Amino acid sequence: MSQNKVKGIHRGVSSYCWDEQLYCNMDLEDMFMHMQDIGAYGLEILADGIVKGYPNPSNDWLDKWFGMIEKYDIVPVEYGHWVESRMFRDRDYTTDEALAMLIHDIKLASFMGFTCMRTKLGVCDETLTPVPNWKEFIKRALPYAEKYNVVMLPEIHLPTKLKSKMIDDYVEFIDKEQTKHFGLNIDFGVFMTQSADGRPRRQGPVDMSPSPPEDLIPLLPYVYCCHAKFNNMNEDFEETTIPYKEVIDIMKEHNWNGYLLSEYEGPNKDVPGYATTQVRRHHVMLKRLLGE
Amino acid sequence: MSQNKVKGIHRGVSSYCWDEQLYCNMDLEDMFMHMQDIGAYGLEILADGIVKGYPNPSNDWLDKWFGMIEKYDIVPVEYGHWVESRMFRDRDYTTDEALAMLIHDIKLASFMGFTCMRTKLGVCDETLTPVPNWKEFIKRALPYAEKYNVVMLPEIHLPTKLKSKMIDDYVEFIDKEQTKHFGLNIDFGVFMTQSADGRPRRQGPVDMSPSPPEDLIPLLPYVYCCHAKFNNMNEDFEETTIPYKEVIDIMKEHNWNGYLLSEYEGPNKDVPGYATTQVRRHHVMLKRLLGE
Amino acid sequence: MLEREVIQHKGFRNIVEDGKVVGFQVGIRQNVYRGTWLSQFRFDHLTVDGEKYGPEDVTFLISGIEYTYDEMADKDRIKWPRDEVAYIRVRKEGGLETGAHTVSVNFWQIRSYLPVRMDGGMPFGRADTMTRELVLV
Amino acid sequence: MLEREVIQHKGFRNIVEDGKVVGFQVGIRQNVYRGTWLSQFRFDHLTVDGEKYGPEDVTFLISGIEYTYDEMADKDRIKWPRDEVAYIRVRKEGGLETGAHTVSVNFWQIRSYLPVRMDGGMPFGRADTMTRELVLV
Ligand SMILES: [Mn+2]
Ligand SMILES: [Mn+2]
Repeated sequence: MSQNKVKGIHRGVSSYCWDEQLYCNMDLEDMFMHMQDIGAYGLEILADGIVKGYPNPSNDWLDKWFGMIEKYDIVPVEYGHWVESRMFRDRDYTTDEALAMLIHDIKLASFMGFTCMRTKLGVCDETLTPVPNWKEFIKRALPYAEKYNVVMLPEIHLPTKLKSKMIDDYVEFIDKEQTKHFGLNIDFGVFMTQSADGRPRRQGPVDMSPSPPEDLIPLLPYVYCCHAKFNNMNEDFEETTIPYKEVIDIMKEHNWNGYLLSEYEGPNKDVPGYATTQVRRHHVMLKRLLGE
Repeated sequence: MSQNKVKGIHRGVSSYCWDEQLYCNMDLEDMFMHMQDIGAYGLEILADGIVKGYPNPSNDWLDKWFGMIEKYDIVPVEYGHWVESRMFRDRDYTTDEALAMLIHDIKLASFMGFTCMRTKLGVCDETLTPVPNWKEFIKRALPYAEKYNVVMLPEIHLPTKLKSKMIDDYVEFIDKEQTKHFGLNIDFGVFMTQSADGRPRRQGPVDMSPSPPEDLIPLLPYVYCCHAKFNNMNEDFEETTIPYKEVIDIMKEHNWNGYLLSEYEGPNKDVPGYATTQVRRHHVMLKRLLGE
Repeated sequence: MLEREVIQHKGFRNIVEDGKVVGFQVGIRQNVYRGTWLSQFRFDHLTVDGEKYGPEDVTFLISGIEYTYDEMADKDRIKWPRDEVAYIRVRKEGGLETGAHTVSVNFWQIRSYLPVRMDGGMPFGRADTMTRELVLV
Repeated sequence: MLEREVIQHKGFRNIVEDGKVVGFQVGIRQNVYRGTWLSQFRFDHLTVDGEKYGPEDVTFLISGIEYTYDEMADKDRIKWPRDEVAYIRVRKEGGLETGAHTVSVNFWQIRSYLPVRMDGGMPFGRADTMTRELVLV
C-alpha cells in the first residue's frame, strides 16, 4: 500500500461518528467491533481524543492499539490532527513552533500505522483560508512526511468551493513541490444541497452553496481519501442531503482509489444507538453504490 | 472491627443502586468516586456482576480492587451472593453442592475484605421460605465462616414480616448454635407503607403490609447490617415510602452499631444520573437523621 | 461496553466461513444484576422478521466457547458473565440480506431465590428492549 | 467514565484540609471531540446559587496538577485530555451547605481552525448542559 492508494474504492469510518458517545457509553473497541460487523475496515481517528495520553501515549496503550487493530482487521487510514496557530493569549505560534507540533504528529501517525493525515490548519478569515505561513511549515515538514511515509491532507470543507483560490493554491503548491506527501481530503459536505431536516441550506454572510460533483474530476489525482460526510440516512437507505450516486459514479469512472470514511454530522449524535444505525444505513448505501 | 460491629451507625451504599447503569455508562470506580464524594464509605457489592471473572477473579483484577479500595477509602462491608438450589433442569442442587458454592464465596468475600455476606437462599414457596435443607449447609459452613471471619446474613425482605415463623426459625438457629457467624440483614422495605408514586401498596395473593418499626427491637442483636432500601427521595430530602425517622431513632436508642447500605429500588434506574441524584438525596437525609 | 437494550446492534452480522456466508448472529446482554450459570439459562426463541428459531435451531457463543442449548444443561460452574454479550448463532445458508431486520428474543435465568412459579419465564429486561430493529450490512 | 452533561455530579463535594472545610469543587468535562492545550483554555465563570466566581477566584485541577488560570497561559504542551474531568476548585471557608445547588459554568477552547471571531466564546456543549442542579452531601 503506497500512500493508501490501494486499488479500488474502500469503505471506512471516522471515529467522529460516535464522538458524542465516546467515554460516556462507548469506547474505541466498540467502534472497531461495529466496523468489523459492517465490513468497513478503514479507520480515521481524531488523534487528540482517541489516543490515550495524546500526544505522548504510553507503550502499554500502543500495544493495546496494535492488538485491537490486528484483532478487528482495522486498516489505519487517516490520522486527524491540528496545526495550531492561535496558541497563546498574546501572540501566535511561530512557524518553528507549528512545525515542531506537526513533526511530532507525523511521527506518531506513522508509528500507529496511518498513511494519511487530515492536517487541519489554522485559518485567517471567514472562508477558512489557511494562515499565511502554511506553505513554510508544510514545505519544511515534507521531508519528514516522506521519511515517515505519510501524506498530509488539508480537509476541503464547506464553505470552501472546489473551484476556488484556496484549492488553486493547494494544487499549485503540490505541482510545484512535485510531492506525494501533501494532497487533499474532500469532505462530501461540499456537495450538500439541503439540511438534514429537508430545508434549503441557510445562507449567511458566507456563501454555502454546493460545489457541482463534476468539479471533483480535476482534483481526483490529488485526493488520497475522503470524508464521506452524511447528515441523514432515511429508512430506504438514501442519504437525503448529498448527491451520493453522482459523486461516487464520478469517482468510479475515473478509477479513483482510496478510502471513503463515513462521517456522520446529523442530529441526535448524543442519543445512544442513533449514530450506530445511521452508520449502518450509510454502509448499506455505500455497499450498493460501490457494487460490493 | 469485629464482624463489622464498629461503634455507631455508619453510612454506605450498595452497588445495586447504579446497577442499570453499570457497564453501559458507569464502572465500579465511578461508584467509589460517588461514595467518597458523599462520605458513605461502606460498600455492598453483588459479587456476581461486580467481580470480573466471578467466581474466579484474576490476581490482576484483585490488585485493582485493593488499589481502588485504598484510594477511595472504601470499607468493604457486605458481599452479596446466592446459594442456588434450582440449578439443573432435572434435579435440585444437593446439600454438598450448595455447600461447596457457599464455601467458595466465603473464601472470596473474606479475601476481598468483606465482613458480612448477604447470603441469599433458595426458596420453596411464595413467602420466600428458605429451602428445607438450609440449616444443614449453613451449619456445615459455620466453621468456614468462623475461620474466614465473616457473618452470613439472609436478607429479610418484603413480603416477609419481622414477626413471622421464618424469623423465629432464624433466631432459634442462631441461639442454638450460639454463633456470631450467622445473623440478619434487614431490608428497610419491610417498613414500606406506600409506593414510590404515592399509591398504597398493591395487595395480591401475598400480604404486603409493612412491619411496625418497633418489631425491629428484639432482632437488633442479630442484625449486622441493613439494606437502607429507598424508593423515592423528594426535593425536600424526604423518603416518601418508608418511615425512616422512626426506624433510625429506634436503632440509635438501642445503640445499634453497623452500616446502613443505601439500596435504591425506585423508578428511572435506567435514566443516566437519576440514581445518582437519588443516592445523594438519601445521604443528605441519613446524615441529618444520624446527626452527622 | 454494553448497549442499554437487551438486543445489541453491535455484533449483528452474517457469519462467513471459508469465504461463504453460512449464517448470522445476534448479540444479547443480560439486563439484570448478575450473570447466569449456564445450567440456569433458559431460552425460548429468537425471531427475525417473523421467522422463529427455537433452542434446537441455534447455538450460543459465550466468552469464546460455542454451546448448544443442551450442552449448557450440566454447566453449573460456568458463567455467562454479567458484563459480557452472548451471541446467538443461526446456521442458515446465505445468512440474512443486507438491510433492516426486526429481531425479537426471549430468554431468562432460573433464580432459586424467587418462587418456583417464576421458573417458567422472567425475561431479562423490559419488554420494549426485547425487540429491536437492526441493520445488517 | 464521563457523565453526558458538561457539569459532572461526580466530584461535587466540599474540600477538607486538616479536618476543616476550606472550599468546594465542581467537575467539568469537554463536550467536544478533542482535548484542550492549557494555553488555549478560556474560562469566564462558575456560578453557584447566583454567586459568581471568575478566573481569579478559582483554580483548576487537571490530571492531578492544580493550576491558576494565569499559570495555564503558557502551557502549550500540556493537555487537558478529552476523556478526563477537570475540577474547578474554590477556596471558601466552610464550603457549601449540605443540600441542592444550582451550578452554571462557561468555558471554551480556542480553535485555530475556526474564524478568529469565535475566540470570544464557543461553549463546550449545548447550553442546557452548562447549568445543572447538583446535590452536595
Ligand atoms: Mn469532515
Ligand atoms: Mn435489599
